Amino acid sequence: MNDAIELILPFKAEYVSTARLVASSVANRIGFDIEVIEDIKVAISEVCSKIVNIGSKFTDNYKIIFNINKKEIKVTFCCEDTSLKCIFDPQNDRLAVDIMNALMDNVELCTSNNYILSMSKVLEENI
Amino acid sequence: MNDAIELILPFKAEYVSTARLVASSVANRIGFDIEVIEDIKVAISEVCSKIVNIGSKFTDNYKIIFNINKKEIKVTFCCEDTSLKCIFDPQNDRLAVDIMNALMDNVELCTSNNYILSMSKVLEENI
Amino acid sequence: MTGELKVVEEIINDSVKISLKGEIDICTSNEFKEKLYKIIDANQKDLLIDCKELDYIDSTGLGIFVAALKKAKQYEKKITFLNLKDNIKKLFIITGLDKIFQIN
Amino acid sequence: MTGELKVVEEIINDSVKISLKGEIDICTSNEFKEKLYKIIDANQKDLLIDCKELDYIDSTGLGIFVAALKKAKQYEKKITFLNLKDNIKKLFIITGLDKIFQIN
Ligand SMILES: Nc1ncnc2c1ncn2[C@@H]1O[C@H](COP(=O)(O)OP(=O)(O)O)[C@@H](O)[C@H]1O
Ligand SMILES: Nc1ncnc2c1ncn2[C@@H]1O[C@H](COP(=O)(O)OP(=O)(O)O)[C@@H](O)[C@H]1O
Repeated sequence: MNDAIELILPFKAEYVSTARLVASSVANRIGFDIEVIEDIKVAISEVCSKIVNIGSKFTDNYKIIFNINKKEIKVTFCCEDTSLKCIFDPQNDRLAVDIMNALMDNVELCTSNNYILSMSKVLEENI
Repeated sequence: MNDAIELILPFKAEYVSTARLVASSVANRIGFDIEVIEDIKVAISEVCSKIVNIGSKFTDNYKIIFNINKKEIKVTFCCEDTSLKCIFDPQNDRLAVDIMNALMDNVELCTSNNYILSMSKVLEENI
Repeated sequence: MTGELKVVEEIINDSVKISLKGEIDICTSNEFKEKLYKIIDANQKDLLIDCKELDYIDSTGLGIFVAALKKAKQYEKKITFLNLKDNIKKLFIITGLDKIFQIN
Repeated sequence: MTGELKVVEEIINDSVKISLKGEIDICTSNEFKEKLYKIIDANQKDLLIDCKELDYIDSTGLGIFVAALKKAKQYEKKITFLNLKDNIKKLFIITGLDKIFQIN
Protein backbone atom coordinates (compact mmCIF):
# COMPACT_ATOMS: atom_id res chain seq x y z
CA MET A 1 0.00 0.00 0.00
CA ASN A 2 1.47 3.28 -1.07
CA ASP A 3 -1.25 5.76 -1.80
CA ALA A 4 -1.48 9.50 -2.11
CA ILE A 5 -4.62 11.47 -1.36
CA GLU A 6 -4.64 15.16 -2.06
CA LEU A 7 -7.00 17.77 -0.80
CA ILE A 8 -7.11 21.34 -2.06
CA LEU A 9 -8.86 23.81 0.22
CA PRO A 10 -9.61 27.53 0.13
CA PHE A 11 -7.88 29.75 2.69
CA LYS A 12 -10.97 29.72 4.88
CA ALA A 13 -11.50 28.67 8.45
CA GLU A 14 -14.65 26.78 7.53
CA TYR A 15 -12.71 24.13 5.64
CA VAL A 16 -10.25 23.20 8.36
CA SER A 17 -12.80 20.64 9.50
CA THR A 18 -12.81 19.10 6.01
CA ALA A 19 -9.06 18.53 6.37
CA ARG A 20 -9.69 16.90 9.74
CA LEU A 21 -12.30 14.59 8.25
CA VAL A 22 -10.02 13.46 5.44
CA ALA A 23 -7.20 12.98 7.92
CA SER A 24 -9.32 10.71 10.09
CA SER A 25 -10.59 8.78 7.09
CA VAL A 26 -7.04 8.18 5.89
CA ALA A 27 -5.54 7.50 9.31
CA ASN A 28 -8.37 5.13 10.08
CA ARG A 29 -7.50 3.16 6.95
CA ILE A 30 -3.91 2.66 8.13
CA GLY A 31 -5.21 1.33 11.41
CA PHE A 32 -4.30 4.02 13.91
CA ASP A 33 -6.40 3.86 17.03
CA ILE A 34 -8.88 6.59 17.89
CA GLU A 35 -6.63 8.48 20.27
CA VAL A 36 -3.81 8.69 17.73
CA ILE A 37 -6.23 9.72 15.00
CA GLU A 38 -7.36 12.51 17.29
CA ASP A 39 -3.70 13.54 17.75
CA ILE A 40 -3.15 13.63 14.00
CA LYS A 41 -6.28 15.73 13.53
CA VAL A 42 -5.16 18.17 16.20
CA ALA A 43 -1.71 18.55 14.61
CA ILE A 44 -3.20 19.04 11.15
CA SER A 45 -5.65 21.61 12.48
CA GLU A 46 -2.75 23.60 13.89
CA VAL A 47 -1.15 23.81 10.47
CA CYS A 48 -4.34 24.53 8.57
CA SER A 49 -5.35 27.27 11.00
CA LYS A 50 -1.95 28.89 10.67
CA ILE A 51 -2.01 28.71 6.87
CA VAL A 52 -5.53 30.15 6.75
CA ASN A 53 -4.51 32.96 9.06
CA ILE A 54 -1.54 33.88 6.91
CA GLY A 55 -3.31 33.47 3.59
CA SER A 56 -1.80 34.51 0.29
CA LYS A 57 -2.01 37.43 -2.08
CA PHE A 58 -1.41 35.27 -5.12
CA THR A 59 -3.67 32.29 -4.77
CA ASP A 60 -6.77 31.36 -2.87
CA ASN A 61 -6.07 27.80 -1.95
CA TYR A 62 -3.53 25.41 -0.49
CA LYS A 63 -2.98 21.70 -0.80
CA ILE A 64 -2.65 18.92 1.71
CA ILE A 65 -1.05 15.69 0.55
CA PHE A 66 -1.61 12.56 2.59
CA ASN A 67 0.94 9.89 1.76
CA ILE A 68 0.06 6.51 3.07
CA ASN A 69 2.43 3.68 3.63
CA LYS A 70 1.47 0.43 5.20
CA LYS A 71 2.51 1.78 8.59
CA GLU A 72 2.93 5.49 8.17
CA ILE A 73 0.98 8.58 7.32
CA LYS A 74 2.90 11.56 6.01
CA VAL A 75 1.09 14.85 5.68
CA THR A 76 2.60 17.54 3.49
CA PHE A 77 1.24 21.05 3.06
CA CYS A 78 1.99 23.08 0.00
CA CYS A 79 0.88 26.14 -1.86
CA GLU A 80 1.50 27.74 -5.22
CA ASP A 81 2.56 30.78 -3.27
CA THR A 82 6.00 29.54 -2.28
CA SER A 83 6.49 32.50 0.04
CA LEU A 84 4.56 30.36 2.50
CA LYS A 85 7.60 28.81 4.17
CA CYS A 86 8.66 28.34 7.76
CA ILE A 87 5.27 29.60 8.84
CA PHE A 88 5.74 28.72 12.48
CA ASP A 89 8.05 30.83 14.56
CA PRO A 90 9.49 28.68 17.36
CA GLN A 91 9.26 31.66 19.68
CA ASN A 92 5.87 33.22 18.94
CA ASP A 93 4.22 29.95 18.03
CA ARG A 94 5.72 27.90 20.79
CA LEU A 95 2.39 26.40 21.86
CA ALA A 96 1.58 25.18 18.36
CA VAL A 97 5.10 23.88 17.80
CA ASP A 98 5.11 22.02 21.12
CA ILE A 99 1.78 20.44 20.28
CA MET A 100 2.83 19.32 16.81
CA ASN A 101 6.14 17.93 18.01
CA ALA A 102 4.50 16.04 20.84
CA LEU A 103 1.67 14.56 18.81
CA MET A 104 3.51 13.67 15.61
CA ASP A 105 6.64 11.58 15.14
CA ASN A 106 8.41 13.83 12.74
CA VAL A 107 7.69 17.46 12.03
CA GLU A 108 9.65 19.40 9.44
CA LEU A 109 8.74 23.01 10.14
CA CYS A 110 10.95 24.31 7.34
CA THR A 111 11.36 21.93 4.47
CA SER A 112 14.29 22.07 2.10
CA ASN A 113 11.99 21.91 -0.92
CA ASN A 114 9.03 23.99 -1.99
CA TYR A 115 6.63 22.57 0.53
CA ILE A 116 5.26 24.59 3.41
CA LEU A 117 5.72 21.93 6.03
CA SER A 118 5.46 18.20 6.52
CA MET A 119 4.74 15.87 9.40
CA SER A 120 4.42 12.15 9.80
CA LYS A 121 3.23 9.52 12.20
CA VAL A 122 4.17 5.86 12.30
CA LEU A 123 1.78 3.12 13.35
CA GLU A 124 3.05 1.35 16.42
CA GLU A 125 2.13 -2.26 16.35
CA ASN A 126 1.16 -3.48 19.77
CA ILE A 127 1.93 -7.16 19.69
CA MET B 1 -19.40 32.27 -1.24
CA ASN B 2 -17.85 30.67 -4.26
CA ASP B 3 -15.38 28.04 -3.21
CA ALA B 4 -13.71 25.10 -4.84
CA ILE B 5 -12.54 22.05 -2.93
CA GLU B 6 -10.61 19.39 -4.78
CA LEU B 7 -9.94 15.84 -3.78
CA ILE B 8 -7.54 13.53 -5.57
CA LEU B 9 -8.03 9.85 -4.87
CA PRO B 10 -6.37 6.62 -6.01
CA PHE B 11 -8.41 4.22 -8.13
CA LYS B 12 -9.21 2.13 -5.09
CA ALA B 13 -12.49 1.10 -3.55
CA GLU B 14 -11.24 1.95 -0.06
CA TYR B 15 -11.24 5.66 -0.80
CA VAL B 16 -14.78 5.98 -2.05
CA SER B 17 -15.78 6.61 1.54
CA THR B 18 -13.31 9.50 1.71
CA ALA B 19 -15.15 11.12 -1.19
CA ARG B 20 -18.42 10.60 0.67
CA LEU B 21 -17.03 12.26 3.78
CA VAL B 22 -15.80 15.31 1.89
CA ALA B 23 -19.13 15.50 0.07
CA SER B 24 -21.04 15.57 3.33
CA SER B 25 -18.69 18.10 4.86
CA VAL B 26 -19.12 20.41 1.89
CA ALA B 27 -22.86 19.86 1.46
CA ASN B 28 -23.36 20.41 5.15
CA ARG B 29 -21.64 23.77 4.84
CA ILE B 30 -24.10 24.89 2.15
CA GLY B 31 -26.97 23.95 4.43
CA PHE B 32 -28.52 20.92 2.77
CA ASP B 33 -30.53 18.82 5.16
CA ILE B 34 -29.43 15.33 6.15
CA GLU B 35 -31.61 13.48 3.69
CA VAL B 36 -30.35 15.52 0.74
CA ILE B 37 -26.75 15.13 1.92
CA GLU B 38 -27.33 11.39 1.95
CA ASP B 39 -28.66 11.63 -1.64
CA ILE B 40 -25.59 13.53 -2.76
CA LYS B 41 -23.33 10.96 -1.11
CA VAL B 42 -25.15 8.12 -2.81
CA ALA B 43 -24.88 9.79 -6.25
CA ILE B 44 -21.18 10.51 -5.75
CA SER B 45 -20.55 6.94 -4.63
CA GLU B 46 -22.09 5.68 -7.86
CA VAL B 47 -19.63 7.71 -9.89
CA CYS B 48 -16.59 6.90 -7.77
CA SER B 49 -17.36 3.19 -7.80
CA LYS B 50 -17.72 3.23 -11.56
CA ILE B 51 -14.47 5.16 -12.04
CA VAL B 52 -12.61 2.82 -9.70
CA ASN B 53 -13.97 -0.19 -11.54
CA ILE B 54 -12.86 1.13 -14.90
CA GLY B 55 -9.50 2.43 -13.70
CA SER B 56 -6.80 3.68 -16.04
CA LYS B 57 -3.65 2.36 -17.62
CA PHE B 58 -1.98 5.74 -17.60
CA THR B 59 -2.55 7.19 -14.19
CA ASP B 60 -3.44 5.94 -10.75
CA ASN B 61 -5.74 8.64 -9.52
CA TYR B 62 -8.74 10.78 -10.34
CA LYS B 63 -9.97 14.11 -9.12
CA ILE B 64 -13.25 15.28 -7.68
CA ILE B 65 -13.96 18.99 -7.71
CA PHE B 66 -16.63 20.36 -5.42
CA ASN B 67 -17.77 23.80 -6.48
CA ILE B 68 -19.79 25.61 -3.91
CA ASN B 69 -22.11 28.45 -4.54
CA LYS B 70 -24.30 29.97 -1.92
CA LYS B 71 -27.11 27.66 -2.93
CA GLU B 72 -25.58 25.00 -5.12
CA ILE B 73 -23.05 22.23 -5.02
CA LYS B 74 -21.55 21.13 -8.30
CA VAL B 75 -19.46 17.99 -8.35
CA THR B 76 -17.15 17.39 -11.28
CA PHE B 77 -15.05 14.29 -11.83
CA CYS B 78 -11.95 14.38 -13.93
CA CYS B 79 -8.86 12.39 -14.73
CA GLU B 80 -5.60 12.91 -16.58
CA ASP B 81 -6.59 9.91 -18.62
CA THR B 82 -9.11 11.65 -20.85
CA SER B 83 -10.24 8.35 -22.30
CA LEU B 84 -12.43 8.21 -19.20
CA LYS B 85 -15.48 9.75 -20.86
CA CYS B 86 -19.15 8.79 -20.96
CA ILE B 87 -18.44 6.08 -18.44
CA PHE B 88 -22.08 5.23 -17.85
CA ASP B 89 -23.94 3.35 -20.52
CA PRO B 90 -27.64 4.25 -20.29
CA GLN B 91 -28.51 0.66 -21.15
CA ASN B 92 -26.12 -1.42 -19.05
CA ASP B 93 -25.90 1.06 -16.22
CA ARG B 94 -29.55 1.93 -16.11
CA LEU B 95 -29.83 1.45 -12.34
CA ALA B 96 -26.95 3.81 -11.62
CA VAL B 97 -28.17 6.37 -14.14
CA ASP B 98 -31.70 6.29 -12.73
CA ILE B 99 -30.35 6.79 -9.24
CA MET B 100 -28.12 9.72 -10.17
CA ASN B 101 -30.82 11.43 -12.18
CA ALA B 102 -33.36 11.03 -9.43
CA LEU B 103 -31.12 12.19 -6.61
CA MET B 104 -29.33 15.09 -8.29
CA ASP B 105 -30.77 18.10 -10.08
CA ASN B 106 -28.52 18.08 -13.07
CA VAL B 107 -26.36 15.20 -14.28
CA GLU B 108 -24.13 15.57 -17.32
CA LEU B 109 -23.13 12.00 -18.11
CA CYS B 110 -21.05 13.06 -21.10
CA THR B 111 -19.54 16.49 -20.78
CA SER B 112 -18.46 18.52 -23.76
CA ASN B 113 -15.09 19.27 -22.18
CA ASN B 114 -12.38 17.06 -20.78
CA TYR B 115 -14.21 16.16 -17.61
CA ILE B 116 -15.51 12.70 -16.93
CA LEU B 117 -18.90 13.76 -15.64
CA SER B 118 -20.55 16.44 -13.58
CA MET B 119 -23.61 16.70 -11.39
CA SER B 120 -25.16 19.41 -9.29
CA LYS B 121 -27.75 19.95 -6.61
CA VAL B 122 -29.47 23.19 -5.69
CA LEU B 123 -30.49 24.05 -2.16
CA GLU B 124 -34.22 24.47 -1.94
CA GLU B 125 -35.12 27.12 0.56
CA ASN B 126 -38.16 26.15 2.51
CA ILE B 127 -39.71 29.41 3.52
CA MET C 1 -17.59 2.59 7.94
CA THR C 2 -17.50 1.13 4.47
CA GLY C 3 -16.71 -2.39 3.41
CA GLU C 4 -18.59 -4.33 6.05
CA LEU C 5 -21.42 -6.70 5.29
CA LYS C 6 -22.65 -9.57 7.43
CA VAL C 7 -24.86 -12.19 5.84
CA VAL C 8 -26.75 -14.61 8.06
CA GLU C 9 -28.60 -17.51 6.44
CA GLU C 10 -31.39 -19.43 8.06
CA ILE C 11 -33.97 -21.96 6.85
CA ILE C 12 -37.55 -21.08 7.76
CA ASN C 13 -40.09 -23.70 6.62
CA ASP C 14 -40.09 -23.58 2.83
CA SER C 15 -37.91 -20.48 2.55
CA VAL C 16 -34.38 -19.33 3.14
CA LYS C 17 -34.12 -16.14 5.12
CA ILE C 18 -31.01 -14.03 4.61
CA SER C 19 -30.36 -11.25 7.08
CA LEU C 20 -28.07 -8.49 5.87
CA LYS C 21 -26.18 -6.18 8.16
CA GLY C 22 -23.96 -3.37 6.92
CA GLU C 23 -23.44 -2.04 3.43
CA ILE C 24 -23.55 -3.44 -0.08
CA ASP C 25 -21.14 -1.27 -2.00
CA ILE C 26 -18.05 -1.51 -4.16
CA CYS C 27 -16.14 -3.09 -1.27
CA THR C 28 -18.62 -5.83 -0.43
CA SER C 29 -20.59 -6.54 -3.57
CA ASN C 30 -18.38 -9.18 -5.20
CA GLU C 31 -18.29 -11.40 -2.16
CA PHE C 32 -21.98 -10.88 -1.58
CA LYS C 33 -22.85 -11.84 -5.14
CA GLU C 34 -21.12 -15.18 -4.85
CA LYS C 35 -22.63 -15.90 -1.48
CA LEU C 36 -26.13 -15.05 -2.66
CA TYR C 37 -25.90 -17.11 -5.84
CA LYS C 38 -24.65 -20.11 -3.87
CA ILE C 39 -27.51 -19.81 -1.43
CA ILE C 40 -30.03 -19.74 -4.26
CA ASP C 41 -28.52 -22.71 -6.10
CA ALA C 42 -27.94 -24.81 -3.02
CA ASN C 43 -31.41 -24.35 -1.54
CA GLN C 44 -33.73 -23.77 -4.49
CA LYS C 45 -36.26 -22.20 -2.13
CA ASP C 46 -38.13 -18.91 -1.88
CA LEU C 47 -35.85 -16.19 -0.60
CA LEU C 48 -36.61 -13.75 2.22
CA ILE C 49 -34.08 -10.96 2.42
CA ASP C 50 -34.23 -9.15 5.73
CA CYS C 51 -32.73 -5.65 5.36
CA LYS C 52 -33.46 -4.37 8.85
CA GLU C 53 -29.77 -3.71 9.39
CA LEU C 54 -28.77 -2.95 5.83
CA ASP C 55 -27.62 0.68 5.85
CA TYR C 56 -26.65 1.26 2.27
CA ILE C 57 -26.82 -0.29 -1.17
CA ASP C 58 -25.56 1.04 -4.48
CA SER C 59 -26.61 0.26 -8.05
CA THR C 60 -24.23 -2.71 -8.21
CA GLY C 61 -25.96 -4.19 -5.18
CA LEU C 62 -29.37 -3.65 -6.74
CA GLY C 63 -28.07 -5.25 -9.93
CA ILE C 64 -27.06 -8.34 -7.94
CA PHE C 65 -30.63 -8.66 -6.69
CA VAL C 66 -31.95 -8.39 -10.24
CA ALA C 67 -29.61 -11.17 -11.38
CA ALA C 68 -30.53 -13.20 -8.32
CA LEU C 69 -34.19 -12.88 -9.21
CA LYS C 70 -33.52 -14.32 -12.67
CA LYS C 71 -31.77 -17.25 -11.03
CA ALA C 72 -34.58 -17.79 -8.54
CA LYS C 73 -37.16 -17.74 -11.31
CA GLN C 74 -35.35 -20.62 -13.02
CA TYR C 75 -36.32 -22.65 -9.96
CA GLU C 76 -39.75 -21.00 -9.97
CA LYS C 77 -38.96 -19.29 -6.68
CA LYS C 78 -39.46 -15.70 -5.61
CA ILE C 79 -37.57 -13.08 -3.66
CA THR C 80 -39.17 -10.97 -0.93
CA PHE C 81 -37.59 -8.05 0.89
CA LEU C 82 -38.36 -7.41 4.54
CA ASN C 83 -37.80 -4.30 6.65
CA LEU C 84 -36.23 -2.06 4.03
CA LYS C 85 -34.99 1.21 5.46
CA ASP C 86 -36.43 4.36 3.92
CA ASN C 87 -33.22 5.39 2.13
CA ILE C 88 -33.03 1.95 0.49
CA LYS C 89 -36.71 1.67 -0.30
CA LYS C 90 -36.30 5.00 -2.05
CA LEU C 91 -33.70 3.45 -4.39
CA PHE C 92 -36.02 0.53 -5.16
CA ILE C 93 -38.72 3.02 -6.12
CA ILE C 94 -36.40 5.26 -8.16
CA THR C 95 -35.19 2.31 -10.19
CA GLY C 96 -38.62 0.65 -10.52
CA LEU C 97 -37.37 -2.46 -8.72
CA ASP C 98 -40.26 -2.16 -6.29
CA LYS C 99 -42.39 -3.50 -9.15
CA ILE C 100 -40.41 -6.68 -9.81
CA PHE C 101 -39.72 -7.67 -6.21
CA GLN C 102 -42.14 -8.28 -3.41
CA ILE C 103 -41.48 -5.73 -0.68
CA ASN C 104 -42.95 -6.26 2.76
CA MET D 1 -19.18 20.17 13.89
CA THR D 2 -16.74 23.02 14.06
CA GLY D 3 -17.25 26.64 14.91
CA GLU D 4 -19.55 26.32 17.87
CA LEU D 5 -18.73 27.61 21.31
CA LYS D 6 -21.15 28.46 24.07
CA VAL D 7 -19.91 30.56 26.98
CA VAL D 8 -22.01 30.77 30.14
CA GLU D 9 -20.95 33.22 32.85
CA GLU D 10 -22.05 32.99 36.44
CA ILE D 11 -20.96 34.70 39.68
CA ILE D 12 -20.19 32.30 42.52
CA ASN D 13 -19.22 34.06 45.75
CA ASP D 14 -15.87 35.72 45.09
CA SER D 15 -15.32 34.13 41.70
CA VAL D 16 -16.68 34.18 38.19
CA LYS D 17 -17.38 30.77 36.76
CA ILE D 18 -17.30 30.41 32.99
CA SER D 19 -18.69 27.23 31.49
CA LEU D 20 -17.49 26.40 28.00
CA LYS D 21 -19.34 24.13 25.62
CA GLY D 22 -18.06 23.25 22.17
CA GLU D 23 -14.75 24.00 20.53
CA ILE D 24 -12.19 26.76 20.73
CA ASP D 25 -10.60 26.76 17.31
CA ILE D 26 -9.91 29.08 14.40
CA CYS D 27 -13.64 29.67 13.97
CA THR D 28 -14.47 30.59 17.54
CA SER D 29 -11.29 31.94 19.09
CA ASN D 30 -11.58 35.63 18.17
CA GLU D 31 -15.02 36.03 19.62
CA PHE D 32 -14.04 34.01 22.68
CA LYS D 33 -10.98 36.15 23.31
CA GLU D 34 -13.02 39.34 23.44
CA LYS D 35 -15.66 37.78 25.65
CA LEU D 36 -13.09 36.41 28.08
CA TYR D 37 -11.15 39.66 28.34
CA LYS D 38 -14.34 41.58 29.02
CA ILE D 39 -15.35 39.17 31.75
CA ILE D 40 -11.97 39.54 33.44
CA ASP D 41 -11.93 43.34 33.26
CA ALA D 42 -15.55 43.78 34.26
CA ASN D 43 -15.43 41.49 37.28
CA GLN D 44 -11.85 41.60 38.52
CA LYS D 45 -12.45 38.32 40.36
CA ASP D 46 -10.85 34.87 40.43
CA LEU D 47 -11.82 32.87 37.36
CA LEU D 48 -13.14 29.33 37.34
CA ILE D 49 -13.24 27.87 33.83
CA ASP D 50 -15.42 24.80 33.62
CA CYS D 51 -14.41 22.70 30.60
CA LYS D 52 -16.71 19.75 31.17
CA GLU D 53 -18.25 20.27 27.76
CA LEU D 54 -15.26 21.72 25.95
CA ASP D 55 -14.42 19.19 23.24
CA TYR D 56 -11.47 20.76 21.56
CA ILE D 57 -8.97 23.57 21.88
CA ASP D 58 -6.09 24.51 19.65
CA SER D 59 -2.90 26.45 20.34
CA THR D 60 -4.64 29.75 19.66
CA GLY D 61 -7.17 28.91 22.34
CA LEU D 62 -4.42 28.00 24.78
CA GLY D 63 -2.68 31.26 23.93
CA ILE D 64 -5.83 33.16 24.85
CA PHE D 65 -5.77 31.57 28.29
CA VAL D 66 -2.12 32.54 28.73
CA ALA D 67 -2.95 36.16 27.85
CA ALA D 68 -5.99 36.02 30.11
CA LEU D 69 -3.79 34.88 32.98
CA LYS D 70 -1.55 37.89 32.52
CA LYS D 71 -4.60 40.11 32.65
CA ALA D 72 -5.97 38.37 35.75
CA LYS D 73 -2.63 38.71 37.50
CA GLN D 74 -2.80 42.50 37.05
CA TYR D 75 -5.81 42.34 39.35
CA GLU D 76 -4.00 39.79 41.52
CA LYS D 77 -6.55 37.14 40.57
CA LYS D 78 -6.03 33.57 39.47
CA ILE D 79 -7.48 31.20 36.87
CA THR D 80 -8.52 27.64 37.70
CA PHE D 81 -9.64 25.00 35.24
CA LEU D 82 -12.31 22.49 36.18
CA ASN D 83 -13.25 19.18 34.54
CA LEU D 84 -10.73 19.19 31.70
CA LYS D 85 -11.28 16.31 29.30
CA ASP D 86 -8.33 13.99 28.80
CA ASN D 87 -7.55 15.16 25.25
CA ILE D 88 -7.41 18.76 26.45
CA LYS D 89 -5.51 18.06 29.66
CA LYS D 90 -2.97 16.35 27.42
CA LEU D 91 -2.42 19.62 25.54
CA PHE D 92 -1.95 21.53 28.80
CA ILE D 93 0.71 19.03 29.80
CA ILE D 94 2.45 19.00 26.40
CA THR D 95 2.74 22.76 26.43
CA GLY D 96 3.65 23.03 30.12
CA LEU D 97 0.57 25.14 30.83
CA ASP D 98 -0.41 22.71 33.57
CA LYS D 99 2.34 24.38 35.59
CA ILE D 100 1.12 27.96 35.29
CA PHE D 101 -2.61 27.28 35.76
CA GLN D 102 -4.38 25.61 38.59
CA ILE D 103 -6.09 22.49 37.25
CA ASN D 104 -8.71 20.72 39.33
N1 LIG E 1 -10.68 22.06 15.27
C1 LIG E 1 -10.41 20.79 15.58
N2 LIG E 1 -9.19 20.31 15.34
C2 LIG E 1 -8.89 19.06 15.65
N3 LIG E 1 -9.72 18.20 16.22
C3 LIG E 1 -10.93 18.63 16.48
C4 LIG E 1 -11.35 19.92 16.15
N4 LIG E 1 -12.62 20.05 16.49
C5 LIG E 1 -12.99 18.89 17.00
N5 LIG E 1 -11.98 18.04 17.03
C6 LIG E 1 -12.00 16.69 17.56
O1 LIG E 1 -12.35 15.84 16.52
C7 LIG E 1 -13.39 14.98 16.93
C8 LIG E 1 -14.44 14.98 15.88
O2 LIG E 1 -14.86 16.28 15.73
P1 LIG E 1 -15.13 16.84 14.29
O3 LIG E 1 -13.95 16.56 13.40
O4 LIG E 1 -15.51 18.27 14.45
O5 LIG E 1 -16.32 15.99 13.72
P2 LIG E 1 -17.70 15.70 14.45
O6 LIG E 1 -17.82 16.64 15.62
O7 LIG E 1 -18.68 15.97 13.37
O8 LIG E 1 -17.59 14.27 14.86
C9 LIG E 1 -13.90 15.46 18.27
O9 LIG E 1 -13.79 14.41 19.18
C10 LIG E 1 -13.01 16.59 18.67
O10 LIG E 1 -12.32 16.33 19.85
N1 LIG F 1 -20.98 3.36 -0.05
C1 LIG F 1 -21.80 4.35 0.37
N2 LIG F 1 -22.18 5.29 -0.49
C2 LIG F 1 -23.01 6.25 -0.13
N3 LIG F 1 -23.52 6.38 1.10
C3 LIG F 1 -23.17 5.48 1.97
C4 LIG F 1 -22.29 4.45 1.68
N4 LIG F 1 -22.09 3.75 2.78
C5 LIG F 1 -22.83 4.32 3.73
N5 LIG F 1 -23.49 5.34 3.24
C6 LIG F 1 -24.43 6.18 3.96
O1 LIG F 1 -23.70 7.24 4.53
C7 LIG F 1 -24.02 7.37 5.88
C8 LIG F 1 -22.76 7.53 6.65
O2 LIG F 1 -22.00 6.41 6.39
P1 LIG F 1 -20.45 6.56 6.12
O3 LIG F 1 -20.23 7.64 5.09
O4 LIG F 1 -19.93 5.20 5.80
O5 LIG F 1 -19.86 7.09 7.47
P2 LIG F 1 -20.12 6.49 8.90
O6 LIG F 1 -20.76 5.16 8.75
O7 LIG F 1 -18.74 6.42 9.47
O8 LIG F 1 -21.00 7.51 9.54
C9 LIG F 1 -24.82 6.17 6.30
O9 LIG F 1 -26.05 6.61 6.86
C10 LIG F 1 -25.07 5.39 5.07
O10 LIG F 1 -26.43 5.28 4.78
